[in-house]
Amino acid sequence: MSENLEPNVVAFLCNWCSYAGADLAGTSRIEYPPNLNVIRVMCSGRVNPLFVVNALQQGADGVLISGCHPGDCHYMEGNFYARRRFSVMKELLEYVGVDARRFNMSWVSASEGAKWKEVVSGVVDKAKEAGPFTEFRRNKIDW
Amino acid sequence: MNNKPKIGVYVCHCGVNISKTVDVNELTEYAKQLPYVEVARDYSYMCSDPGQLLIKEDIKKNGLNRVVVAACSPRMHELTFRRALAGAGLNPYYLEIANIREQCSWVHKDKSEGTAKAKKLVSAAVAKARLLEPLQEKEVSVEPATLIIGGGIAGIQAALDIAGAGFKVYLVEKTPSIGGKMSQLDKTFPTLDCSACILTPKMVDVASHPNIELMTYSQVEKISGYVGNFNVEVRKKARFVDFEKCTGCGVCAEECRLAGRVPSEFNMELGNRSAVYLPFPQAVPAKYTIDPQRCLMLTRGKCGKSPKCADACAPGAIDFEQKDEIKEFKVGTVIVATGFDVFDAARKPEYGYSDYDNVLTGLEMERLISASGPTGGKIVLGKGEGEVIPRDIAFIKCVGSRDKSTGNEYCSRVCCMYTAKLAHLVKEKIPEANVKVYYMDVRAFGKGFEEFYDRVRREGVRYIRGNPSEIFKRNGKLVIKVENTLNSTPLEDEVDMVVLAVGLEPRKDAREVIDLLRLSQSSDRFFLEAHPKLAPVDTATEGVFLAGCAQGPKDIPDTVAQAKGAASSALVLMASGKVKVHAQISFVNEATCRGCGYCVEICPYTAVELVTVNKMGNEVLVARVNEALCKGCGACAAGCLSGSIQQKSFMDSQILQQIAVLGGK
Amino acid sequence: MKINKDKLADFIAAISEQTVYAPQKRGEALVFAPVAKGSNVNLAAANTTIPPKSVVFPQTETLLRFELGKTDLEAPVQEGKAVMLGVRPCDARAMVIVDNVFSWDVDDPYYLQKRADLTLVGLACLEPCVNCFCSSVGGGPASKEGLDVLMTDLGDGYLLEVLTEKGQTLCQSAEGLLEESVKEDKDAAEKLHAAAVNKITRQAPDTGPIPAGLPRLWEDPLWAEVSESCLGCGICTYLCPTCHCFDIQDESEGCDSRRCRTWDSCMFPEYTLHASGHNPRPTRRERTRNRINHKYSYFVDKFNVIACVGCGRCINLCPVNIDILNILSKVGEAL
Amino acid sequence: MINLEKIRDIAKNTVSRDDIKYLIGWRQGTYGFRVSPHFVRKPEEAEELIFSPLCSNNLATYLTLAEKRPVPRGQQPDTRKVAVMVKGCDSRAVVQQLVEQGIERESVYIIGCPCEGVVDQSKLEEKYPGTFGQVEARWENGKISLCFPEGKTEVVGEELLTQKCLTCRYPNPVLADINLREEVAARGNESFADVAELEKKSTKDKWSFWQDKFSSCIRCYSCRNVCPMCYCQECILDKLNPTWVNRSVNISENTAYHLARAFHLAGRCIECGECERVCPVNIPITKLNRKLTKEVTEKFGFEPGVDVEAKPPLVGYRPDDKENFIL
Repeated sequence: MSENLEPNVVAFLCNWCSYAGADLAGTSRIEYPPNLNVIRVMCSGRVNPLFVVNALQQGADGVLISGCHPGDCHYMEGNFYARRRFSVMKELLEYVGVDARRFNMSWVSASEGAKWKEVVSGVVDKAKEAGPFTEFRRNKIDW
Repeated sequence: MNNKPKIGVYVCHCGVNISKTVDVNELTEYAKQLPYVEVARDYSYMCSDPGQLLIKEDIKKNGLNRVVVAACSPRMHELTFRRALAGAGLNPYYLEIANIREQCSWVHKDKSEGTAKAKKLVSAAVAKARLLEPLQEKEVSVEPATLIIGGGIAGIQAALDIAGAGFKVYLVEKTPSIGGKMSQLDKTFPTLDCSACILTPKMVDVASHPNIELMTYSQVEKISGYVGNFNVEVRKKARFVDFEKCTGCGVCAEECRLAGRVPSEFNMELGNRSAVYLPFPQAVPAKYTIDPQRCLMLTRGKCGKSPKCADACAPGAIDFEQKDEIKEFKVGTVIVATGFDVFDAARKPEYGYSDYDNVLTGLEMERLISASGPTGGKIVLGKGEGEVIPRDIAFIKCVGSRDKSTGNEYCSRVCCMYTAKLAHLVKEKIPEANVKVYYMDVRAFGKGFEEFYDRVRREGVRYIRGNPSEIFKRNGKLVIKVENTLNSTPLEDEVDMVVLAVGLEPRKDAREVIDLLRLSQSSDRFFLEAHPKLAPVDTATEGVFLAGCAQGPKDIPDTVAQAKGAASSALVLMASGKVKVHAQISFVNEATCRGCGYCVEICPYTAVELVTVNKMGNEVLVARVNEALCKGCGACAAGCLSGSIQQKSFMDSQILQQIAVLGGK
Repeated sequence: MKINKDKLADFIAAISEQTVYAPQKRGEALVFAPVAKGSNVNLAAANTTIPPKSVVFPQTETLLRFELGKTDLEAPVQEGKAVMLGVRPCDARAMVIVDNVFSWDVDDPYYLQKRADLTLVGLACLEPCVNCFCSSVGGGPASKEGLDVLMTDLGDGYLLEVLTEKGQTLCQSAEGLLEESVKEDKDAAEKLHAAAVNKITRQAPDTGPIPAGLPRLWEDPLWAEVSESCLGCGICTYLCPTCHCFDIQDESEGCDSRRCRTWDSCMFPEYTLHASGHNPRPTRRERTRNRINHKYSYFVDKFNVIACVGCGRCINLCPVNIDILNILSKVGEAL
Repeated sequence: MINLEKIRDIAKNTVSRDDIKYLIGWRQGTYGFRVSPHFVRKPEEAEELIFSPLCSNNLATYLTLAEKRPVPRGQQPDTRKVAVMVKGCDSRAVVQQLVEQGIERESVYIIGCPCEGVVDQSKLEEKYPGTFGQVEARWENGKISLCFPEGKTEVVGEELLTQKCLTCRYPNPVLADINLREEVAARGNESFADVAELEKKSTKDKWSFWQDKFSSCIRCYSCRNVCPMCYCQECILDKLNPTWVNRSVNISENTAYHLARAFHLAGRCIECGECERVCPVNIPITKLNRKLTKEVTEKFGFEPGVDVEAKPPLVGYRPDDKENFIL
């Protein structure tokens, strides 16, 4: 596992802005690294902060949450709740010694295919710098 | 029913769109050995009929109870495949889509990488599919009525179409008259027919149509509810003129003490009106309105001995006591046709719009040229004695368009042609005038546009390629500093008059509409359509449609076309009379709910409430979801500490399965 | 035999072809952990926070390995000789008591294999702690039950009493380091043992009538009384050397899966929660009652021994001072 | 000055009322310095009540811990009030429980106990090992005097107080129906110095610090069960479908457990410190909770358990919340 230097990033995207933005990047054939896999939710407000803990525990080297720009949430407020929850979760993670580069949050709108590429590349690079996050992985040692 | 998962996986080649970067055979073989996968097939176009037939047959033959389609974005074909499932008698929500096109094959080059990622996406989809549950789509009835916000040509056209189809229309216009910007234009390009002549009949039709309730000088205050059942509150501002009694004779305006002393918005403040006024002669409704900011009675409480308008009004329509009224009604659909603002030329100080009277905007020029305008159609500078006819007239294009410095990167699409039109009209009225047009590019893309552009040049209008850097005054004349980029010579042209071809901008009050209807904006700040190609008049909010420049700059024919599009989209809903509401909504496990009310606080739609239930003889609070109001955002689910409130199709259990696969190496 | 304290490290080294477990710090807790280079063994401190049962009955143990969607299984029974150094007599007795459970109807290979592989080197308690009451539940600070060797701290060194074959073989493997003990050492040890017994401050009430009597107190108000302040946490049971309840769970990562057993506690509501939602032990009252009954009645009926060795852990660490001796005396009064 | 007579009289009057189910207070424990919760139903039981520097237990926990037994058909549930003795910190728990509707105001009778700080059990037992006989303690002008059964009296100072008491800003209950003594002066003010200190460490050091602590966790859930804010019918961490944290006990699951536990207390922890006190393996749990308290205080200007009307920070938002952490 750990010798795999290609980072693995799990991303949670809201259906209306960020997922659409990622689709747009696809439609516009904008190339970016394949190390990031997307889970589609209806709203960034749906993303339970414990998902992040779980993703890291499952073996993700980095996590990204992306939603609509403030004020653009399809559900009006979802991304505001997400912003609060994750501003706290981020602090908690860093406090227990999880490398800050492993947790990321972004606003990507349906029209920002190019920005999506920037975000992905950035997040993947950071995860790469931080290195494989083996310490927290559900270890099979006692298996 | 025995619900042990029997999953079918269907890998789409999408021609070569997917297969060129993803080894579809390898992917299919991989899918075959995933747990609970019964069959896995690949096909050139899954969305095609034969593709869908594959799925349907497998469902029937192999008794599949879950389907995973590895193809394009769910935003593209989720519905298509749901229908396929339903067609084969399987609940449409037993479908999970792995997006291996937009987010895999189209964004990666290396085939092995692409294939590897596709495998992960598919196996995550399979993992989630295992836990999918059947959902019921509820239907709600659609109120057979439409609210149209904005009474410009877009709103008018949409209103006429919908009313013509026999449905009720509430047309709400902010200003005292419908007609919008089009009513201010003189002629229309490229055909040069008179704007008023083609618009007025439509305005009259609107006023007289039995199905249309016209609310001018009114504003939408509140819209609640959901598709098919919007509750609308409209504020009808006090006109201080009794709508029924007013005959539109106009005596009041003549008598008004401020007659000719109030700048007229319609004439771009080049001309004046009274405090009690009709915006323009052909205004609809032909009912007078008292301007509360100007009227002496309303501002100071007295107007001479007694207000002359009131004295003069035979039917006694003047009523200074009139109050705003709130009108509430229910509609099934909404069309947003709020139009645009013209770019404020003062934001390009280098062009001296705020410094020099003889620097005008396009729309001001329209009024100047218009026979119904302040000068009766004479192109003149100055007033009375000082009145002179300009000889050298310059047009500057792309003012506030295609210009990062103003934040407007987009092309306003009409300026090229209205410049050509105005140039032509100038030539027509002042044949000896020499007219120059300073341009970056000429975009004459529409029907008859290029021909018209040629014609105008043949008429002697000179096109100079260059973006003026500055306009200043030198001994009474305006000097345009510009570089002719075709022969790269710097010029300082002296002219009498400059017309700035200002672009189109989102309305300043767009925010109000956004908050009203939860619309979103595209990067150009115009309202965002649901899909740029396939749903250009729909919005993210079901039952709400866009028409005209509210969605982006357009000329009249495009606006009318889009208005008709919006009208037909609204009609589709109203004609069918019912619409399916979200199935992927939240639900509460009352057994574990602790009734803390966090979800109630969080829900943006007040769809969750706390109710008292009896648990084994004890009265306890639990949350409950109103299914009609829930929009399925899931914010409550993420906020619930005990995981007692969940969102169907996006349950913790399902998402955790995806995480397990995508997180794992 | 005896060994000088400064030889202890060499002794451990000498027997280290076996895994040697000894009290060490993990976090803030004292636990039995395998001795590795540089780990500092602490025999001096009082009893370990977590009882040595964790070595033969780990808190988490894999029973089966399998792959999702496949049918072949693997049952990994861990083998390998091990020595437990410095285990207290009460905890050693506890193991003997728990042995009953894992062998009475079917033999539990996971547990029994580890037990068979394990040599217990005990250390007599010369400084019993406040809540020790081993002497009143059939044990004692120098009880030999279940031990293969008993060590007694004589200050400069330890006296080693070899009690079994296993103990014998163990000592042989470290012969060079051991010296013959003399009579004085034995006498000194005897004295210390006797002194230790007198240092024990707390006594359980006469346990004689309790096993038979408890069932009669089924509906007695005392249970509500003693359980009212209970938080329903797992401290008393997890840290009890004789508590042996476990839960079996399947865990998977992607397709790799395992069936594992983990410690469970009868003080948790989930412990008896039925799938139907019905819970035969709905409140902490029933759970506390069960805990006492199990130790002092059911177990005695079945194996004729009290499932409590008086180590005092549950008293020391109960956050709300629920004191098993207090409960027992209430039981005594009620009978 | 504590007047036990007065306290007991108040208790007696309270439990004699028809609308009071029972009163929760403290009594001397079974040995040494221990104190245990005391449920008073009859006036005579009030005689055992104490209030002293040894009364660490946050009794507000029992308001939400109380099991709702099934009510047989035809019978009415007992809706009488529960009277509870609360110190300053404990009272904040009651407030937060009210905010979350875990309890109703009319279902509790709050007896406020202005508190000069409680003693750290472990520090005491370290200082006086092997103390078996019941020790009584009382506050004496800023110091604490301990009376041992054999008659000996010892006076100790602040060094024996728990950490939370040294920085306590709410020694007096923020909400009470009756106070059983005059108000006392606040001892410290919150600086989160301990948190800041840990924050300064390198990522690596922070990780190894916490991993070392979490490694010894046996998941007895005492930290959760003792918490007055943890009263879900079924804790999400006990759920099996879905399973957020595996039952298996290893460093990874333990870390996940403590992260989830701490996060769920963000903006809700009222710093009574019970979680840390009860931990059998001495994990510095409040260090985690206080970090989150620090964040909600600094980011959202929110302080849990002081205002019954206040909306918990994570179920609200301000459009202009800081988002400097967003890419």
